[in-house]
Amino acid sequence: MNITRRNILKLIGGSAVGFFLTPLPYKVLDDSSIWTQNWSLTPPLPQGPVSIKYSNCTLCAAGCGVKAKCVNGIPCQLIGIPRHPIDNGALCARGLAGHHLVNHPLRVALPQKFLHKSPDSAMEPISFQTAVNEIASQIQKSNGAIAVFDQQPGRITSEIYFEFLNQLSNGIYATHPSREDATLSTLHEMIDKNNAKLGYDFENTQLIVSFGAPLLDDWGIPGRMRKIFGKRKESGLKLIQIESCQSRTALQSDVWLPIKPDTEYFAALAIANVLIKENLVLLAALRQITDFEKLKHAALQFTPAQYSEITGIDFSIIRQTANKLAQSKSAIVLSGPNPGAGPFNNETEKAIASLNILIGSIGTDGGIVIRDLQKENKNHIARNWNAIQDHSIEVLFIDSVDSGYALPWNLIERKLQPQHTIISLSPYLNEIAAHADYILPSPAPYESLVEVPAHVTSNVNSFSVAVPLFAKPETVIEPENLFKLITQSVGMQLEIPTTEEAVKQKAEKIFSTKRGSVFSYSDGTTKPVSEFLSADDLCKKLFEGAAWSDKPNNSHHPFRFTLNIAAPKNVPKTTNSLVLIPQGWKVAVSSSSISPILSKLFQESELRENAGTISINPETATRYRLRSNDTALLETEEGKMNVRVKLNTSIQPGVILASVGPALNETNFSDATYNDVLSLCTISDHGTWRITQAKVSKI
Amino acid sequence: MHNLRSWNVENNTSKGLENLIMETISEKKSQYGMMIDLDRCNGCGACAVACAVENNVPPAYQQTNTRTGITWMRVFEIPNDEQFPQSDSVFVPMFCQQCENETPCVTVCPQNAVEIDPLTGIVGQIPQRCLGCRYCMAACPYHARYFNWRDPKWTDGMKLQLNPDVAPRMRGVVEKCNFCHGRLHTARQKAAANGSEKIDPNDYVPACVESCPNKAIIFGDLEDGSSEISQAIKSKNTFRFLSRLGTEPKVYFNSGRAWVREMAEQALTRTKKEEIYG
Amino acid sequence: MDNKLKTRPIVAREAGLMPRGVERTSFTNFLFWILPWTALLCFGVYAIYLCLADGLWHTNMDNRFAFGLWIFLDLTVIALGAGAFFTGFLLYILRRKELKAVINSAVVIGLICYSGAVSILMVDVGQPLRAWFTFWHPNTHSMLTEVTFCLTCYLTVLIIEYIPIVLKNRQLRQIPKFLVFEFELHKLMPVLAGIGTFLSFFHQGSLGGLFGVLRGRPFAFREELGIWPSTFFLFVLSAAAAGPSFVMLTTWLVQKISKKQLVKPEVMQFLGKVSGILLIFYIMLKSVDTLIWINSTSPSEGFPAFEFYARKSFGTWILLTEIIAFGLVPALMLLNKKLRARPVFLYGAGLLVCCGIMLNRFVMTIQTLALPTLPFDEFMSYIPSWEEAAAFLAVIAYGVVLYSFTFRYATLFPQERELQQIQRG
Amino acid sequence: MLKRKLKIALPSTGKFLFGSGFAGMLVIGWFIFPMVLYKSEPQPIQFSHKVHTGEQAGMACEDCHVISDDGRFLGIPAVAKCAECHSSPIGESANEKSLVENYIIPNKEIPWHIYSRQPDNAYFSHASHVRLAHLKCEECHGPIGESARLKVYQVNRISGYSRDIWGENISGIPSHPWEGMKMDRCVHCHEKNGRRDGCIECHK
Repeated sequence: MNITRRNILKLIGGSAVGFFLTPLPYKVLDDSSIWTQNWSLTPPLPQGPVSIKYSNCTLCAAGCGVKAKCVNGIPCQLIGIPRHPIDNGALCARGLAGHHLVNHPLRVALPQKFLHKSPDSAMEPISFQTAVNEIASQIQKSNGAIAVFDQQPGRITSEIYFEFLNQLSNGIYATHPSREDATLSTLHEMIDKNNAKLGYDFENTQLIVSFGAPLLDDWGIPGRMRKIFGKRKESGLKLIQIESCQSRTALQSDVWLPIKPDTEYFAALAIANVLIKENLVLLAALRQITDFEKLKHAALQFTPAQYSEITGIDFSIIRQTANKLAQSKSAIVLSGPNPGAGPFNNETEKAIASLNILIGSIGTDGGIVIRDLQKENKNHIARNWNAIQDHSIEVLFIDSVDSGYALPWNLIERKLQPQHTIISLSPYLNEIAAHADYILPSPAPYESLVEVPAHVTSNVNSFSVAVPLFAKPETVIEPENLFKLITQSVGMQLEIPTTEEAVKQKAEKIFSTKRGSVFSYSDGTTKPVSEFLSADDLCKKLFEGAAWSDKPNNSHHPFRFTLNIAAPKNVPKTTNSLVLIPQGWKVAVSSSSISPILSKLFQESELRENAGTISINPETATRYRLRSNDTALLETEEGKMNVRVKLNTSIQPGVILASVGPALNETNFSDATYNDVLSLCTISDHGTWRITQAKVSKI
Repeated sequence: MHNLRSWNVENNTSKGLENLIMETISEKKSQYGMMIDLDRCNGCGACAVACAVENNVPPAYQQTNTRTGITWMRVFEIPNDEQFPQSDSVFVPMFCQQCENETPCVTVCPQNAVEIDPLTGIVGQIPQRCLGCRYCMAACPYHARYFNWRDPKWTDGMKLQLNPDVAPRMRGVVEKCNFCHGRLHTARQKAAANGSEKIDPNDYVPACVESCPNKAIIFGDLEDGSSEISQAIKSKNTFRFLSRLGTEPKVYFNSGRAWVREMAEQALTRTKKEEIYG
Repeated sequence: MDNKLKTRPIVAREAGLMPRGVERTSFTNFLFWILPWTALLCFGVYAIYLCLADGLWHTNMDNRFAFGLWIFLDLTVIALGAGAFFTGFLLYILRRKELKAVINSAVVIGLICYSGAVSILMVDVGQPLRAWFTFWHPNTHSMLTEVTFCLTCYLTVLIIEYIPIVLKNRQLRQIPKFLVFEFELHKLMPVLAGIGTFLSFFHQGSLGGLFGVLRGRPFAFREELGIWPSTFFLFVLSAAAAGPSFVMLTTWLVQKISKKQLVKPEVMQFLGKVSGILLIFYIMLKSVDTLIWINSTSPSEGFPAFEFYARKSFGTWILLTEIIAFGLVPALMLLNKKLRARPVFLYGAGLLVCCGIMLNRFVMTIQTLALPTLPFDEFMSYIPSWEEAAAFLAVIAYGVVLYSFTFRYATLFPQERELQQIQRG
Repeated sequence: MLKRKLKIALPSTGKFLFGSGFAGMLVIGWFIFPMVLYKSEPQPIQFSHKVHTGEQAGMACEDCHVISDDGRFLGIPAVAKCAECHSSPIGESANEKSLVENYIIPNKEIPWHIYSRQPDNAYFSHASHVRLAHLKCEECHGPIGESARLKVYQVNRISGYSRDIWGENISGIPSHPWEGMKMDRCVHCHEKNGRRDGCIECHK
């Protein structure tokens, strides 16, 4: 048989006919289509039993109840607990994806030491023991202060820091300057009884005058605020927002007073001016104030016209506001830090806080109530960040949790000695941790047992427990164990209870008072504490997922207040230059504290501004020949950076709102770029960075 | 009134599937719909995140932007075009509006990968059938359909945290909101375990509705005259986007603010961000 | 024969493949011509590989511009490739014998356009391996199903039509069975032309319907006539009008590049005349359709039609250009016998017609997608990525390469030999 | 000589080649292709349903393959379920020893290959089919409860799923009513019983 072309063709022809009479082509087609539907480029779904676990969110101090749907015991979805007495079953956008944080791309897997001297600032794995020994020797030979920076005070871990620092001769316990209870703590300083724990009784109030507090943008306990404002039609609650930009809260407020930036102090004095001049100040309140004349002097220093000029608000509107405050059955005046721009200065805080005293809202229903009376004030070395001397800290521990508020590196840097050691306990290589010498990772959220005390702004006492939903990796260390190791290493003894023991003690305390009731997460039932058989029973319930909350405790106490308000020195000059105001969203001011899925808000939609964006009024833009989406150069005395321009008619002309937020994309997860705009801000002596003179120009 | 859908099963007569008798479903149709109170929405983004978590929507790549991202639930902030301080804005969550009539995406799909579910009125997208021609995206006036320009990507740990009730989509296919259909499966399954064909309405609540801290979203069966939603849509402040196209979307919006309702009725004139000539 | 070939030098062997009695440029020249195009083709194939293997994120398309340059390309080349079906229709069905002079060229152009369009479509879809699902689970309501079916069938028809052109090659003709096969195929031609016309009629129309049915895109949406939107018929007519023009234009281009006269001027003028007649009909209908759309269709959907043109880049000029500059003007030029006789006007008009059809397809795709629909939507722009552009150019390069080879080795223009003899004579 | 004879007896070379190509392809397609397409993978341990369901243990399907209260089908039981009876080896077989030593004592799940494993995008509720439609396990899974041995698990090299999804027969025509678990089987049964479901009814 010859191999000819024709023969080969015949063979091929026969094969071709046969081919289509076999299942081969059809089966391959079918299988390949199944393959394209299920290829390995798309991850397989987890297989396994589905279960429900309960815990509490610890991303911020609100500590909302959480129901976790788990597959194979691993949480795959979080949702709030309906009818939860504290948070009303709401979780914020960050909390809804909080279970991703254990797998965050910025997670530090091992203890690391930074080699800052090497050119690329490389990291090197280090064992806990070696790190502890090195840190202990630093502490022993230090001449300066040893400080712990605690962003969420009031936890059991905070107690450990106290104990540790108490044993040192030069320990400093520092807290974040941005505090949601700024007005309450200012009042606390003015009050003669400094053992009172204050809270806002929003549930019964008729009027809230808020100086820039982002009340409806996840301030305090987000679910609580949403519930209160959700029922405003029925309850008659009114909100007056005094803020220089139209924030989400201003949008939802009943009245928005768009004041000029950085004039809140004068706005508060202007209200006091009306209250005093028109005899609207409560007589009873007057008698409680020891230095009323001082306030009167300050408030009457300017004329109505001057106040209008300074604040940019017509005085008649200020008068209306003051009248409403005085006439309202109950009212609260409060301030709140801007998550991006920090707190107000002390004078402003005092002026705002004192309005509450003038209208007599302290200790009344719907005002500022006494949540609890502390037993005694231990002589802790608790210090506000601003009270710390510059260049004094030699060894600084930075606690693992975020306060949820921006933390400019400059703020920390100015307190450090030139030769310093920074130890970050954060489980993430976040923007601050990138400056550390050691990263000794703590457990990530939902990896350890955390107790959840009442929120600082709450009107009732409450308590619940965040039980771990994940197994803790072996390469992390709880702060309590770390500090035990360090104290051993420096030859001290640290006697502190574990969180579990502390929770048991707390449960016993609750059980013994028989106060309040326990809300069970699994079935939504509420059971009075008095019906529990034992403290163990109560404790068990808390571990299973439950929240204890007390009844409102509004005993009225005759307080005396020392306001200590200094009169304003002079009228602030209006300048023609632009002012830069950083703007952020609570908790989402750093890349590490939010799940990558938040890219849906920051990157894949325009709901929240990504880092590196500025928003300006079109009028301002025209003045500087900028257009939407242009790249502009933003310059301040501190430095300059490139930013993307967005136009927004709701922004005050002359104001640049610069977003402080995560730079949510892969490469930027490893760069600490978000802080760039914070590094441009001038940090005032009061520890705030609300206002900076700035320039923009087109590139 | 509508008959309840039920299977009358003749027991023990079956030998093999041939003789198995399942009863024909009577013509009971649900029409799931939604209403969003825009006055309650303050743009917190919880719905968008809850949606992405529920439906295994992957996080963005570095280069992903607002035009290539996948946001089944996307919240827009729409200003009223007044100058500071008269400015006002409204947050509008936009997602598949589940058009009932001449559903634009259903008729165009060349291979039946999109269809209206006959029992629920949900416009279903079957990514396994989709070839990625994107004709449906061109057809959708709400731009509520999203294409997988890339392979979905999660960190290894996050892969174990996927919701087991919703299959992730591969690259090259279109996806969109389906009223959390995975949750309907779960609800039906639960009902079936108790021998019932009828689901408890409380068991079937989409993730955005469940997560909304402001309780701004109402969800339910429009066919059921007693449901909360069929009462709510009767309000005079209720409107739908692009209802003039006649596609009968099943997602309603509500606002007491006149300018918001007027904005929703406007056609193409709101082009402030663009430069218009003539 | 085989042995003979083996012993001859490669250039001579190559010359033996060419049609008898015509002159072709030297092999070296041909190589210089073909190599850059091949390089461009390879570059485009690389871009296509990136899109297929790595994903469509290589393109600049996005969720709003779900279709981009490629769909514009598909619609355009399919419209221009209509010359194949319409010339075939005129020749085989209406018996216009003079068109024999260009039918082969028209078929090759048709094949290039259709195969190019289909291959780009395969890159454009996200899951090409599953594209056959359309045949398995077709949605009969979808215009795209109609397009897919007709396109596939017509591509098959074009391939069958192309085979005899290849088989007529001097060397291949020496194989007797091929000759018989070719002869048999030739008898089939009128049937194929009929089928081709039918299929083309449908898919050109369906491509028009593709956007015309989009109720959600009021800019493109048109009322139905029968079961199709009016764009269905407009697309058929405009493609039929542009096809002969494009055949005429390509023939002219080949004549210029090869520096030879290939077709008698009368044939070209006839093509021009046909194009002109159809175009004037098309322009009339298009104007009527536009008026109906402006006054009835669009307002009834709640969109004042002129607001669609209120954008800087896409103003009313686009409509006027399409209808007057690229429609009425070339139509009148082609219909006037005196003007038609002058090559400047003939080919100039042809060019305008082709530009017109490109503009029309651009408006239907890109402008439709750029326009907002929701009240808070923005007008958007789109610029293709280099991968998209490279793939686009690859189709053109592929066309040039395939056409060049066919021109060199097969008889595309039967009148060429006669005309060259006259020239020499 | 022989050649010549053969030439008369045999068909022409051309026809012969055509025929052999045809036949060769049939052999490849019908017999060799399935062998190449599927890869056999051993189960981690041998398991006899018969021992459990028969007189010896007398268990029902539902004793191990449980539908939970919320309707989820829990599938193959976790090793903890096995441990209820097999905390120590029953009998002396190697399988039994392996079960106890490798899985029960270290409390490790047995990595079974699942014959009926469906793609992630397929949704199937055992609860509605068993509790509402009153289907019996055997109607879809066959008499697996009576099997004394686990059959060889064959995985499709292209699709990655078990041979049992397509069915034993490469032609796709089932030789038993329970063979095959592809979508058309679901559709067939649903249609026959008058259910008019949308795609999302069974896809997730």
